Amino acid sequence: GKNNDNGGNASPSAASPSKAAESPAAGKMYIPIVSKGFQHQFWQAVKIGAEKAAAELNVEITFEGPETEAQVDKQLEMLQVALDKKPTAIGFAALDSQASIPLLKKAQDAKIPVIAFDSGVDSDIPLSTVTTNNANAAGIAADKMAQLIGGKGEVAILAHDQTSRTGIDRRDGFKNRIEEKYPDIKIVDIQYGADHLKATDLAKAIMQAHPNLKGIFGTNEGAAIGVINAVSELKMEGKITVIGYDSGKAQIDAIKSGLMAGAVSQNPIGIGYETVKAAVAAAKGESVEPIIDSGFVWYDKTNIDNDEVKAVLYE
Amino acid sequence: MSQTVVRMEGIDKQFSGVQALKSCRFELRAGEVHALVGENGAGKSTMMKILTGVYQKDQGTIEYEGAEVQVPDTRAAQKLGICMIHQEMNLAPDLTVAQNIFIGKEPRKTFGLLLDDKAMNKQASILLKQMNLDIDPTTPVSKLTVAKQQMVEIVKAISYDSRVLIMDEPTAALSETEIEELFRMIRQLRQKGVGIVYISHRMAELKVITDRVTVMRDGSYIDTMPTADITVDRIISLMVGREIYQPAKPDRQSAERSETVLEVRGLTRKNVLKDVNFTLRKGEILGVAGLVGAGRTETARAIFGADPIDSGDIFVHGNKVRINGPHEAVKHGIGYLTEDRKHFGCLLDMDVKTNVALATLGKFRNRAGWMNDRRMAKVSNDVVGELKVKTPSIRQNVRYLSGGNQQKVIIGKWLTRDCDILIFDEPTRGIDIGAKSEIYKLLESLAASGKSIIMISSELPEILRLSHRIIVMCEGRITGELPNDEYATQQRIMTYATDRIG
Amino acid sequence: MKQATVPTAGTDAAQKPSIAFKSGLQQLLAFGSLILLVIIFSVASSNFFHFSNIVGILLSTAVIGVLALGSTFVIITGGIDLSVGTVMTLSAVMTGVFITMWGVPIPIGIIGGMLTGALCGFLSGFTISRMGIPPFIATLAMMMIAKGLSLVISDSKPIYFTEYEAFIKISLGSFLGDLIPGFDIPNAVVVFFLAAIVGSLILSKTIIGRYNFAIGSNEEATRLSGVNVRNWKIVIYTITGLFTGLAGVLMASRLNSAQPALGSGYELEAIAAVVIGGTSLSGGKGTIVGTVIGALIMSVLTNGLRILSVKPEWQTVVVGFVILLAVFADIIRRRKA
Amino acid sequence: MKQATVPTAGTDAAQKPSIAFKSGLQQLLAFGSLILLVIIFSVASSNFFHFSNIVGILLSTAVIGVLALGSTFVIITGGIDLSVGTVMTLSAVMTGVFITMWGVPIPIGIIGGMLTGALCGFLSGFTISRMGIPPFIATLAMMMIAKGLSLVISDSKPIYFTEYEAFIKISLGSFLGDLIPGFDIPNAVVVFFLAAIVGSLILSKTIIGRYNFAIGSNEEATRLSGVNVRNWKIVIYTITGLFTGLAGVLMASRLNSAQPALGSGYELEAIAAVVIGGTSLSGGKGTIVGTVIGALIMSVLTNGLRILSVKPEWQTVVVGFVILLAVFADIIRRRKA
Ligand SMILES: Nc1ncnc2c1ncn2[C@@H]1O[C@H](COP(=O)(O)OP(=O)(O)OP(=O)(O)O)[C@@H](O)[C@H]1O
Ligand SMILES: Nc1ncnc2c1ncn2[C@@H]1O[C@H](COP(=O)(O)OP(=O)(O)OP(=O)(O)O)[C@@H](O)[C@H]1O
Ligand SMILES: [Mg+2]
Ligand SMILES: [Mg+2]
Repeated sequence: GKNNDNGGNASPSAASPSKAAESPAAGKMYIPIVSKGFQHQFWQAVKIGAEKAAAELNVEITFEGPETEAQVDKQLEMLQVALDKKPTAIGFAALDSQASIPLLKKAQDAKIPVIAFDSGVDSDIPLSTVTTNNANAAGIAADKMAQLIGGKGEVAILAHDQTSRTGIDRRDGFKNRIEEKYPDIKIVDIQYGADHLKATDLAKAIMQAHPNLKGIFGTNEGAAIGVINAVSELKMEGKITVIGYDSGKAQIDAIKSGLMAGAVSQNPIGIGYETVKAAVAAAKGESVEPIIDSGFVWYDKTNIDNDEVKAVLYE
Repeated sequence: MSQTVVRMEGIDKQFSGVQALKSCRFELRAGEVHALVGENGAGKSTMMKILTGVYQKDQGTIEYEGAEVQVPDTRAAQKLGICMIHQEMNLAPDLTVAQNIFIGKEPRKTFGLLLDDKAMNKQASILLKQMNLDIDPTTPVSKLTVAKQQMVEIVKAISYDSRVLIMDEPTAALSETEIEELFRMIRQLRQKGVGIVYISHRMAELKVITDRVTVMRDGSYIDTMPTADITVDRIISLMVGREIYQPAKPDRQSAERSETVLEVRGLTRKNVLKDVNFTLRKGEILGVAGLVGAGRTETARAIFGADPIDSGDIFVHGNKVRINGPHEAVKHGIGYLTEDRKHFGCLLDMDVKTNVALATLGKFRNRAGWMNDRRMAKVSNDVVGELKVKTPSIRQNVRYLSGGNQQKVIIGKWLTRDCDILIFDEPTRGIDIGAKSEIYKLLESLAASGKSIIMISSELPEILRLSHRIIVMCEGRITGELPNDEYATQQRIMTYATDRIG
Repeated sequence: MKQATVPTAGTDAAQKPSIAFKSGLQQLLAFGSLILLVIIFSVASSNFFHFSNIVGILLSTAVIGVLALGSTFVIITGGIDLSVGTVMTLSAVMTGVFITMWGVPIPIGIIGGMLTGALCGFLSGFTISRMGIPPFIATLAMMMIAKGLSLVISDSKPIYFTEYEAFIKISLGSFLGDLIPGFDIPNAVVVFFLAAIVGSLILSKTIIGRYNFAIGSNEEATRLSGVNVRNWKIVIYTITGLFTGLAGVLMASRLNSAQPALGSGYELEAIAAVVIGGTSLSGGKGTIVGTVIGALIMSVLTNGLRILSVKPEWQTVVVGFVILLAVFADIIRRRKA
Repeated sequence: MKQATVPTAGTDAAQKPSIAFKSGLQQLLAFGSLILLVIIFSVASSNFFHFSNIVGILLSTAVIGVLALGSTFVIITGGIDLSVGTVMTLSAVMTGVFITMWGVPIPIGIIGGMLTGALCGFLSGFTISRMGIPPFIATLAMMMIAKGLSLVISDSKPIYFTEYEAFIKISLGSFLGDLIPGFDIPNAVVVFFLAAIVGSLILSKTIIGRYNFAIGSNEEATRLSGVNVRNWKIVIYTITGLFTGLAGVLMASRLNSAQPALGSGYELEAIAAVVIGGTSLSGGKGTIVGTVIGALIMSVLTNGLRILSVKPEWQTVVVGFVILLAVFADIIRRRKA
């Protein structure tokens, strides 16, 4: 409802940032956040965090991202538009670490501070990068998997995307950790499921193809839910160890009910919050940390109700 | 005198700038066959489409059985008992005969929820029997010959129990025997008191089947009179408002000794052509007669490479040629004017210039490969002048030309290509008497200038009038060949045309 | 003598049995491809031909299959519906809104979801037949509108049905399994086959189906026969929408949630299934059985390739080739016929 | 008397000037919509009508615009090409392979990328005209095959051109800016307009264009006029492929990388641009100018909505409505004509 008004009578709100740029003291700061997506839960949670910081710091933000994480070009167009709105600062989660560099140079020339989030850019233009190490987090998932299946057996990865940074990092983080540390565990299949429905059918096929499968790692909410659905549809509860990534109501429920052993979650709300906070600081000319680690948690039945875990999870 | 069922008065109709009808009128009595005649574009179809609710009149009144009525759509017309068999084929080819006949009034069962196909097929076969047609009602229409499709349309129209039946050129696709059958049906209906509007360009039919004639010209009503009281020549002059060229029989000797330009040997195509052999000489018009479905079009298409053949040889100027498609046929100097002008003949939405140049576009390129529009315009202007095509300019879309002029444009296309051998498939189908005679003139002058012509026609008078030599086909075979001398009569041709095996 | 007046009667009569045979053959061809695929995969992997995997294939066919059933109708009219993917999602979202937010009883919520689909279909049909917008464009616009609205209405969040156990049963329960122990065919599969039967009845036994073929075969002739083509087209698009809505309900129930960002691209899969099943994109020809088989071919293929652990990028390539082959085989058959 | 024998001559003559006028009006209508959008957005936001934003709009039109140019050709034949999105990607990937892996000189790599697109177009054209597969299906299959192959060839990783500065210049350099200081129009935009001019010349001045319209207007009549329609269709699909390949090169250069997963769904945007530009999906009618305007309308709209910070989900809805409106306006105009 509120944001809607934002779009509806946009002329005043669009006018204010430009004024803000001219005389920061006069109006609110305007910080567009160009994300990797907006439809998925993870990005919605980032948005919540960003909005929270915006409210606290009394700045105005907009949040947008392309439909899929493949649309590098659309994201660049969004970044371009964001720059043309003469913002005070920009938050940017690059889909591709290099493609955006020419535009970021433009931002630099225009003296618009850029804060990178989620994953970095191959450039020193962003004053700060708010991120978690996806590969490390996936490594933790691998350790947990190994522990839960007793250090040997077949496992599979159901990744959410074949080409996006997050998809690759999580897949490879898991895979490399298994290959390095657990010689008796074999990754028998890696498949990619784009949405919840496709992921469900995919996970079922993986389980059919590998009757001895002991565990599956789903690399985002959609993939993890797909695995959970598959396990319950095939009535394999307890026979397959499911490890997920991200949070969301369905995963939290599944962990509570025991369907899922546990999951790694980044702190998307924290990412959004820290990004806006750093952007405001940078705009005010304060110094910001070059890397802000927003952290991640491993959560399972045992710790899901802990406050520090709860703070990271989103429904 | 029987009572008047339909009276249309002061009908005006305008199509985006074209005044198709100008305070036109028409009257139909119960139990009469009323001919509606006029040149192409005179407004006959439009007038009847207004009566059946396809178009809405701009002005005027329609009275039905004495009371003024509005006809907002075809359904309303059907309810009144007015039904029309349209000029263009109006069946759904993927549906069966019965489904087509009963479209819009399907028998239902189970509280009207489900279709009762059994009842439908039964009723359909009764209707077909009544009309003496041996067609299985469950056959898909696409499997029927054109003639039978036409019959099915008639049965469909009759099935509405109409008081008024409009037939827009029902015989255009029929040949003599089918026409006889159609006339039998018409007489049967007339007996029952149905009023029939009969639109046709075939003047000879009027005397045979119609009771009165209404003549239209240029969107206006000219006159109505009893057929018995008037000569065909008078009708024609009312229609066109001028004299018509009546061609004499050709000079048959001229082509006798000239060289053979095309020879066809053993042309065979599964189910449609069986061992077709004939020759064509320089400067000759070879008439091809036969009933509808005899395989004449198939022969032409096979020679032209439009359809693949199973076996047989074609010799052009004595050389054996292999023709794998129309693009190869034209290389050997063969041109083909299709029987279906609108669908296969011209690009309706493109202008005269493009249509004339279509077969020869490659010639209109300059060295850089650019199209030379000026030369194209010049050539098509020449064609328009030479063939007397009535068009405001060569930029006019062919859609807006009358049928005869469309046909001339297509002829112009092949003349531009400079083909030695021209195959004309029903060159005068749906063309008014004035345009017809001009096309006859054209064919004769083409032959005189050394072109060789195969002319397929279902109108025997036309064949007899123009051909030097006649071949007759039946069921995919050539059943007879005769020189067009005093012994060549309609009777003899019909004997060959019905010369079936067994 | 009769022979003389009806010249080709002989050939027509002779053709008839062969037509019936051919139409059998058509089903046989697609069905044959399906069997062939099943055999190939069964030989290639011992894990393929298992009850649970077959059930899995059937279940994965259900949603896309119901979409394809709906698409069959518009495709037979010679039209197309590009919006089925996102309208399915919108229907799922609306089902979620009805049941979880408005708290209506589940059956009414389901009907509401289906009617959402029907409404979208109605609107597409309206723009097509009343405003004269070509189906491709009208449904492309509807696709975008439905996509956006799904996100707007759900506030870009999934709507969960966790508290509505009964709703989940619609897809994943098995009343057949309750009747016959061990025969655990999920309800979604049963619903799919029931929908196919209903669709088949509509197409072959009702006036809607008759006009559907008539319009696809020759729209102008149908109109001139006094059929209100414009209205019937709206009806037909509405039916497609109704099936699409059903697919949305099935999907929501299967995922236990309405996922607002899902559905783009499903329309092409549905159309592919319809065409593989022998329905012609130019209209006038098609069967529901064909579509069912087409949808099964698609999901057997996807499942089989996954069971064989073919790399996903190669899976796409193989599916592309199979679509080409299937349609080409159909064309060859027709050319011969 | 002449009046009587040449009934429609007078009226036709009267029509003629109005026809010419109308054809002007057609361009005017689409162009008018474009201007209207620009005015609306300029009024609504002070950030819209700035040089850098206008350049941004032009730049974002370039890739999709070139795709749309290519699509115009097949659409005028009455066909469709659903593969342009993924073939564009495949061309980008192949450009990357040629330049960065095989180390061929940049210009040759670019030609290689364009020829990749042309080859895909050729294959689509071949399956359509030789195997008789409907364009929708043939190009759907090509879409999947190209999508899979892009991933296979690139090993699912972007291919970077970082070491090839000159390559990036193709899109983002500005030789106009070098000539006229301050006039920094990126080369991609110039390439787009050049491509439009070339396309327009092909369509209006060469025999390919003539056959293109003739086939779209009445394929069978064209064939029966002795035109080798099958071969010309292959040529036309190949041209579409060539433009698609060019779009791929532009995309790669703009992103400084070949992104192998990009491109799905772009075909629909391209088709929408073509149709908004007044080209008819049923073939025989269309202009390149229209397509350019259509593509600009699409990107002005997207950009404007973003400038106004309209929520992305509402953006989709609005674009859907605008497509409907634009096509409807065109239909109304034609009906009046
Ligand atoms: N739908 C239409 N739109 C525009 N003009 C039309 C339309 N239908 C008919 N006309 C025009 O109206 C006039 C009368 O056409 P109509 O079809 O009634 O002629 P007709 O007498 O039936 O000719 P024919 O003998 O060739 O069938 C012609 O000039 C024709 O071009
Ligand atoms: N589509 C078809 N399917 C099956 N048989 C066909 C088909 N078209 C034509 N035929 C058959 O081919 C034979 C020859 O038809 P063709 O059209 O060549 O006849 P024609 O003598 O040219 O008649 P017309 O006067 O209609 O041109 C007929 O027996 C007809 O039944
Ligand atoms: Mg007429
Ligand atoms: Mg014929």
